[in-house]
Amino acid sequence: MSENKPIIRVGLSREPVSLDDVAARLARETNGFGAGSLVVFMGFVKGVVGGYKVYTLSYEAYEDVALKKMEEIAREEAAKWEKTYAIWLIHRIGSLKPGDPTIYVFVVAEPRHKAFELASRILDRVKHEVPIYKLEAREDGEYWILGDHTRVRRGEGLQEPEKR
Amino acid sequence: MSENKPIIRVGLSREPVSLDDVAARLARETNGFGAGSLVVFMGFVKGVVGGYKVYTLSYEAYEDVALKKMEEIAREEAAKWEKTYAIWLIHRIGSLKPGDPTIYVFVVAEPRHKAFELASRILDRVKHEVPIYKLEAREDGEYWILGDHTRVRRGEGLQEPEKR
Amino acid sequence: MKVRVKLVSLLRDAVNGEGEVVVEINGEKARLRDVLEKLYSTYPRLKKLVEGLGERGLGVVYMVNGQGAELDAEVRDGDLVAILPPASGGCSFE
Amino acid sequence: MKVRVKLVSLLRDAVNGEGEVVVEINGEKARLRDVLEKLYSTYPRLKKLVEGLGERGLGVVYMVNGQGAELDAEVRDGDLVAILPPASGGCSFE
Repeated sequence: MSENKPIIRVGLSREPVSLDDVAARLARETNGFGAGSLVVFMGFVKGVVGGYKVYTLSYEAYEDVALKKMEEIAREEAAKWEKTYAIWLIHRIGSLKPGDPTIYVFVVAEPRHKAFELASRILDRVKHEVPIYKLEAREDGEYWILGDHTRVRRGEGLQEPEKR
Repeated sequence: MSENKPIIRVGLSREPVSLDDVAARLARETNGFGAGSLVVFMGFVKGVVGGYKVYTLSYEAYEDVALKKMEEIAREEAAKWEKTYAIWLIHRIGSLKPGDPTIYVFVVAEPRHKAFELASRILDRVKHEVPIYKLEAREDGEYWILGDHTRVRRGEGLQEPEKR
Repeated sequence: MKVRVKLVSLLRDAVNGEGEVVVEINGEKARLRDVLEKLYSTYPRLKKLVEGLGERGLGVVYMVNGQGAELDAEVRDGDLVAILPPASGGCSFE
Repeated sequence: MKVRVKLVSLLRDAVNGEGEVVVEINGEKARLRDVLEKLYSTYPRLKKLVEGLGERGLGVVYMVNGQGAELDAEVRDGDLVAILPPASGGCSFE
């Protein structure tokens, strides 16, 4: 058995990713080190937000910095726990419809509760620290989403949507 | 929008399951209720346990009771959190090789940290409460696995494996 | 009366690999403990295993027709008894 | 000297939808604040937006060539400046 060196991969993708391909590959590449737990988070576009129907959610990234930051998060989190075998992060960019996948976080780690903990923390960090931006087009207009909760109506200064 | 009634499905399967099919289906069926977070746990056979190479891991279930118990766990956990949109549990049975998937837990819930929490708790409950049994064939012999940590050498009373 | 007894995992090995054995008892009904006693008299190795598991905190669970049952539960002709060790990756299910 | 400034999200809307604008300044180097001042004089709506975001606790982050930078950072001909609002689903990145 050679020493465990975690698999770290990050990407921005205009296309959906095959969970089956990534899962099979990670299981194949990590089981020999004693790994047996894969946690996947897949975000997808909500069809309804705040009572309004959503048409599209468009993602853009400040790409170089986004990729660098995603890799940094993955490396830092992998380094915190020895039995981390793989971290694979993919963020979608482009215009997506309700139900379309938006982000994928794959973590192989032991024991299983650590894999959940890592995936959850990595996801939070990606959402907060990576320069990726959303424009939500919904039945009451188009909104830029900023920070955790702020929506700003497109083209009208800093006006927020009406609550429904 | 009709009222959210969580999707609950459980199964025992001799074949691997397509994560892509299940994920796409759950995203399609739940985004209209405002869901956007899917957590998947996929267990897979470890290639090495306790320093010994693993050849196969064979699962058998006391099937009727196993399915009933899995459904009970899914329903109980879904009932604990209103914004639970889907719980889908599949346990493999049969003889599996290192890297082969052994169990799948799919949870759609909001917010995302709740989806992680539910998936983790459901997984623990399935592992502890569902009558499913493992026989591990590895380079130092065949072992029945019982409870959380006990291995009993096949055909020799209650002899445990030697530590390596 | 005849009762089927389902055995899994290492308990099945102790009855020569049969997943299900039939226990015959005189009369129309019996207590679960009588069924087990009869079974154990045929398969003393099974009895030893069940006791050994109990000593290690891996006590078995008994079921009659898919429901958890105590030793004094009533068992009738045609019933299905199961003796289940703790799940692999767990401790109890009832 | 010429500096490229990258703008995303609602800040891009405030410069007529251009993802990248070029700012020209006399001399061979400048402070980041001088570049921004020049940029804001061309696009007063951008300035108002950046200030408005700051007032809401959504302060922007400045970058020079992909590294976080303070207002008195040195900027040279050909450098790439970015003005980044908080990520969607987050608050800061540095």
